[in-house]
Amino acid sequence: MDFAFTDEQDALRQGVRTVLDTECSVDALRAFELADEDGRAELARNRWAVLAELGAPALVVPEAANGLGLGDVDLVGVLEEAGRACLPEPLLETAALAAPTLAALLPDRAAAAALAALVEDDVSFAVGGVDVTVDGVVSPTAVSADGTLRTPRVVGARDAAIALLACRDADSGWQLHAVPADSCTVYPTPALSSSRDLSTVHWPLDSETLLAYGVAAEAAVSLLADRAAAGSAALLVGLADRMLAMTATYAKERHQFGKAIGSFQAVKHQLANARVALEFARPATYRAAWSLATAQPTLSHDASMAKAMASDAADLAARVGLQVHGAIGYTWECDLHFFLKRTWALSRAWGDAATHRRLVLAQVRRGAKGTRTAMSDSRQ
Amino acid sequence: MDFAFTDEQDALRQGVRTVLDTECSVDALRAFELADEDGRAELARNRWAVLAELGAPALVVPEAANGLGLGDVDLVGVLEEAGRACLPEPLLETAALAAPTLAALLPDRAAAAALAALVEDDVSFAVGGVDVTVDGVVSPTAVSADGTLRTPRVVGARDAAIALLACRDADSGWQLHAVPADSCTVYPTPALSSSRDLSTVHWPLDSETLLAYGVAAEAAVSLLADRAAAGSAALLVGLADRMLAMTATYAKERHQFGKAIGSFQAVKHQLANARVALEFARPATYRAAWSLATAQPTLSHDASMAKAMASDAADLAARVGLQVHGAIGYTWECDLHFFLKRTWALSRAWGDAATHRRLVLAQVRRGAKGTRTAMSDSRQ
Amino acid sequence: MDLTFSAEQEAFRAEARAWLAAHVPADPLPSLDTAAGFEAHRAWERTMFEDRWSVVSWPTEYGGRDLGIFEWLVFEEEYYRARAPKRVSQNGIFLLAPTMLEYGTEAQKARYLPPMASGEEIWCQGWSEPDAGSDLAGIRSRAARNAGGDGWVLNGQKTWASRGAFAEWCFGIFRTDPEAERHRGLTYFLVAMDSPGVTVRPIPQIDGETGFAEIFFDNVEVPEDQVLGEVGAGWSVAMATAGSERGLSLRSPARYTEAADRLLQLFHQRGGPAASADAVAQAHMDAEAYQLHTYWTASRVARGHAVGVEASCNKIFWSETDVAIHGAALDLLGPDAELLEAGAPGEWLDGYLFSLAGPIYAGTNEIQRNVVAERLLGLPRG
Amino acid sequence: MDLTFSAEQEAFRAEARAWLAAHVPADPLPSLDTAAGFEAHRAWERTMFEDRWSVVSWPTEYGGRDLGIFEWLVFEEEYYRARAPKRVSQNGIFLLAPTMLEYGTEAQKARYLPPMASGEEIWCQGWSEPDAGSDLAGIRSRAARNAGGDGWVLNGQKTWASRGAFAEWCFGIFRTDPEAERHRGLTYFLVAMDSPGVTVRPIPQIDGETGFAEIFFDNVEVPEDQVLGEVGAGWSVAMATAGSERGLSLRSPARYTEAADRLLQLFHQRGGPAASADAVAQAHMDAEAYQLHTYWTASRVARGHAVGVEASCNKIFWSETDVAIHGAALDLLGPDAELLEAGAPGEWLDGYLFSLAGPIYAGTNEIQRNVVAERLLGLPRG
Repeated sequence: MDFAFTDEQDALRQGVRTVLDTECSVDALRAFELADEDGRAELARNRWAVLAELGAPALVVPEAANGLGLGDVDLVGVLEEAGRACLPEPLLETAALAAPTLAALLPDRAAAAALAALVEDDVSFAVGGVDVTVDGVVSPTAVSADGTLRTPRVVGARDAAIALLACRDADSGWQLHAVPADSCTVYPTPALSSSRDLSTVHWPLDSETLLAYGVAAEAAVSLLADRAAAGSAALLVGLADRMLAMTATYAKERHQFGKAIGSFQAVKHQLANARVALEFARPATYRAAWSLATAQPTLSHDASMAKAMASDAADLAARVGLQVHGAIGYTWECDLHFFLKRTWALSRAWGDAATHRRLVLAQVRRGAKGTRTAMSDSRQ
Repeated sequence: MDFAFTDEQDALRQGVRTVLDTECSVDALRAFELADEDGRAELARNRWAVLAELGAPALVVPEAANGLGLGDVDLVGVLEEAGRACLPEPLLETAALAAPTLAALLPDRAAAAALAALVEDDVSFAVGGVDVTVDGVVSPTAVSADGTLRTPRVVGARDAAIALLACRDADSGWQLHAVPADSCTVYPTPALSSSRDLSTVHWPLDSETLLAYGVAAEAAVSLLADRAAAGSAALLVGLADRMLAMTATYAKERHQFGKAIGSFQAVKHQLANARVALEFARPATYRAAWSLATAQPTLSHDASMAKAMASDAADLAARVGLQVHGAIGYTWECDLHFFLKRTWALSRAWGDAATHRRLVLAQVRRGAKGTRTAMSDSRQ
Repeated sequence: MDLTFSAEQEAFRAEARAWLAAHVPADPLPSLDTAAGFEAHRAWERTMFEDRWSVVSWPTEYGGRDLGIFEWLVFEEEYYRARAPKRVSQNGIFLLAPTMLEYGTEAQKARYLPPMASGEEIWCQGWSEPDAGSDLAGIRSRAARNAGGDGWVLNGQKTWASRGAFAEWCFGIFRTDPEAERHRGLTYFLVAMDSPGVTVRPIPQIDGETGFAEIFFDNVEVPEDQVLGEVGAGWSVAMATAGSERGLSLRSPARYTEAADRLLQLFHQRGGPAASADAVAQAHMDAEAYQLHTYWTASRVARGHAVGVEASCNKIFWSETDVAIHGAALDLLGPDAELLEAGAPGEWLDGYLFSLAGPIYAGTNEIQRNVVAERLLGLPRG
Repeated sequence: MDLTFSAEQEAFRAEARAWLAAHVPADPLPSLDTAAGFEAHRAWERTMFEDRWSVVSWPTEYGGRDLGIFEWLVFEEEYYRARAPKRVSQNGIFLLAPTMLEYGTEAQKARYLPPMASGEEIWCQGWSEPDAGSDLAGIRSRAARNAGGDGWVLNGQKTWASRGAFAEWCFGIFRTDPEAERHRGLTYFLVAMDSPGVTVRPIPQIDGETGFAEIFFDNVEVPEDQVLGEVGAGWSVAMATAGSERGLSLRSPARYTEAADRLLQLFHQRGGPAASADAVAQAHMDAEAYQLHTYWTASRVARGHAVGVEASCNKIFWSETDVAIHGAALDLLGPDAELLEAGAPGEWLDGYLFSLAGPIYAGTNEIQRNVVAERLLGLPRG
């Protein structure tokens, strides 16, 4: 039993933080939101190049596939820092979802080609077509009359070179595809957070892009959903940490009734409650990363628990953050809103806290805290 | 639209409060809890006699049956005061459940006889055999091999002259009986609150005691459940009010860190939240009384809403009350515990807040906010 | 006790419902935080005014119908039920007008109320300042006698003025006695926004729109007859407005019952995890409890009693109910909640953002809890 | 990072599980707040001590096994899993012993620790006073040099002493310098409860039992070697104990994971409204999160770091988790919740009453939230 990060892991996290402090400062977020379409794409491209130079996207790609060969416990701190910085680029999607999903499908040719693009061409990936519900994993991908697939809420599609997309129909079950961007038609979706790039993607069903189907695809998609829950929990922990830090700083500076508002118990106790929630969401999130890294049989349970606790902790930090900032926090000029919006979106993406609570309970009722694949029959 | 009590109603409530301030002081509650069985019975008898002299038990009995001919809107203030005083005797059961249930069954002979005992002999009634669940009203009464019925958690059976008891079996449906005490065997149940007298009652099924069966009994029992929800809401509002008053007083007197603890925001805001919950539970409770008095089609909805809000308000007042009192509140010497225990018991009796929230939703979904009778088919 | 409306009140309800059905724009107006949307909303106010629906509770001489509080509540229920446009004139008609009816001169009422009722003149409020948010008594904007002695010169800065970007008039309090402390020496002024020396800086909100503004006053001349109430009595005059803001008139219960009804529909359409059922039921109950509480208070008022300090509970309750209703809707929408599409998702998201301001403005809920604890429970100050 | 226990640790777990299976009384012992129950619990301590299970983390010379913090956590997990009796000696072994091991003389450790480990001498704490509850620095009980100069004379009153009615010894702080203010001039004393001048008044609890006591000190003579740590350093010595109370050693996570498991069983047996499913799931997660957090902190400690101020979060979290677990159980029991029957309902009701004390003792959660805000978030005091 040694529930701690290594010095190397701490150093990696610190390195990412240092880079993001510059590359993804609040000024950079503001410029990103105000930029036109071309400017936005260029800013995204430049920041992604810096992340790629750090090795972040290929962190968990095996060395045999020219990746860094690290694991999910190394990655979790990096994701937490990405959350903390409100990084708009699809690091979760590329490094924590696409990379390990593709690596697990090697030596499949399509997977190998996509992974090579990730590692060698430093491209980012979009991910979509998988939703988490209390009844298990479902696909929102729709098939239209002409055979085109339509997947809503795909993250990162505008800038991605390849989209990892899933679909499911009742007859043939799940399919997982790696679709080149030039085969996709991308319709950006107006959404809450400028640092979460959502689109509806139209794409052709093509055997050339098929990575897996049937049982293999279902397993891959289920594991991807667990990865997404665990990874988004890490982002949310980072977001909560940042919002609490910003709010504590503001509470020390803002004076009313002749003293810093942070000296009022009403403010202190709200912040303390949010701090306590974060304190206990964190080990749950790190445990989920370890369960991923070591393929624990409790993985689905652990990932759901992490997402439930991190979503609640981040939602509380957002709520308290806005309340303590008062009207200032309600303005675009205040930095807070970038983090609020990202939190409100992410706490509900990949299954919200209530959904994951039910999934945790279903796992516990099954006794073994088994894998999520079998969850669709545990409706209650 | 005139959502207010009349001067007469206010005066009635004030009169009851004045009497209970003496007859049901905390010292009286303490003596009642410490008394032996005979002493307890005598204290109960004496206090009931005072209540009977006020006319409280027969308040809603029609004048034609020698009652006071008042209504549920008159009664609700009296019940609130009974809650405020933590009155141990079964005023809810006698005045708000047995009396109107019997009156509605007139001129039935058994009902008339029982009602006469209530009005003229000033006896108290026990009530049992009806539970409220999310699936509607059920009976916990069990039938044993020898034909004896066993009803758990009957309130007020030790001192009652007559027990109003319900049972149900799948074949013949509901039955409602007025069973003389001398036909019952009463096994007192150790329970949380000394001011709530619970027993398991064994009683014989006897056509002489039958008040109603089948559809008529089901309607009577359903209405009784609504009356119980509305009436216990009034008791809980009174309990919440009293606990808040006691706690505010304590918070003004108790000093720590050089000032009254009530001047700390942490204490203020907990109490304020409980006060707000009470403020909004109150009109909901009074509306339920009016809906009873005027037989509104929304009665079941309104009674469930009152019980849900009053249970939550009283539970919050209890929680805050104990937290603000600190260790003192955890002692038997402090007055608070009488009210805490009564609250914890009553907030779950006759359906807890979660149950009634579901019943409210079921009523709303049915569109008409219809009566509870038909609720057993609205399971969801 | 009688919780039914009279035949006359029901007839009034039917009349209001019919008028609204005939007149409410089929498509939602553009956002009132844009210039075009502002004018569209102003035109709607004019439409209502022409048929005497804009201020039903006001005296007839100023454009109202001289109706009682229950009729006002009935009108509001119908207004929200019809999903009619937001009231661009709400700061004026709900906050300033009650104060003006109580403290204003006859000349002021005659001058200001009719164009307020018709939407010809829209008012914003100049309450908060950068360093006086929750602590309103810390106001530093000041008014001094002008050279001629027949008016005042205003200097300073106000902020969080809703509609401030487009309004014709502003009401607010300024310090007229710089020696006096905190709540003393303040005076309530009415200021034309086109007065020389007034500068407006719109503040982009969290959603990018510009509902708020900062207003800078640089030697702004204001004549004597634009003082509302006594010189130096601005705090008590302002508190009367704040009282109505927190009390009965700003947040009519219909707003919450209507939103809770829509939440129920969303739940029926979408289903949702069982956990949501509790949130939906609680939202329904809280909205209805707020409605009942308003009827309760209005019945007191109708009998000639004051609203009472219980009104300080209202602000906490409606603002938290609003957040809960919209939060529950977003939970039902799940992964669609972040979409800013027209129709259901975007509307709930807008509503959620708006609701989050509720626990902050009109006195933060922290301040309100102090008030409840001190005034309703008698706990010591400080 | 490795979240598995080593083979040695698993072997130790198996050994503990086997011993407990063989020795834990089949029927629950009578309440330890009665004289008979107290002695039955003392006998259980003796049974554990004889096989070296009562204080596994202590040095072997005092009756322990010199095991590390993870082994202690494993033992606790097995202890709660076995539903073994409450620890009547917990104030001594979990609160006093860590302090004594750090601040005690060799003679003190040799004198007091073995009989503490065996249950021969049970300790209660003399912390709070009637006017010093949350504000411990307000302590007024005092100790003065005795006439001979070889000891101390204690006067004053302590309250809320758990087990105080039956304990042999008491530890607590007394004011030795009456001129010093608040946290200064306090000294940590060990007092035999049979000393002349000690009077105990049991305090009936909310449930009628007498777990608490008031202790009156009337010129109680205490020899010099019953001072723990330096004279005048009582506050820092006491805070070390309070630190362990709030930190790792008093509330082992096993207590909550065991209760959450029982709650899950109750939910499976009884079913329950859907609303309960969320409460049950949250209880499970919170108990497990507390366990994980403890492993996290213990890993720091095992690497030689201090526990850290994060421990102030623990008290808030475990106490609220405990209330939530037991409250959820009562909700599942519904109308049966008020029954004081043997078995499930009564047990959960007892547990609920006990849990409600959690947010109060060992520093109220209000005080803890101040600590979290000030020490973890850097907010200003006062």
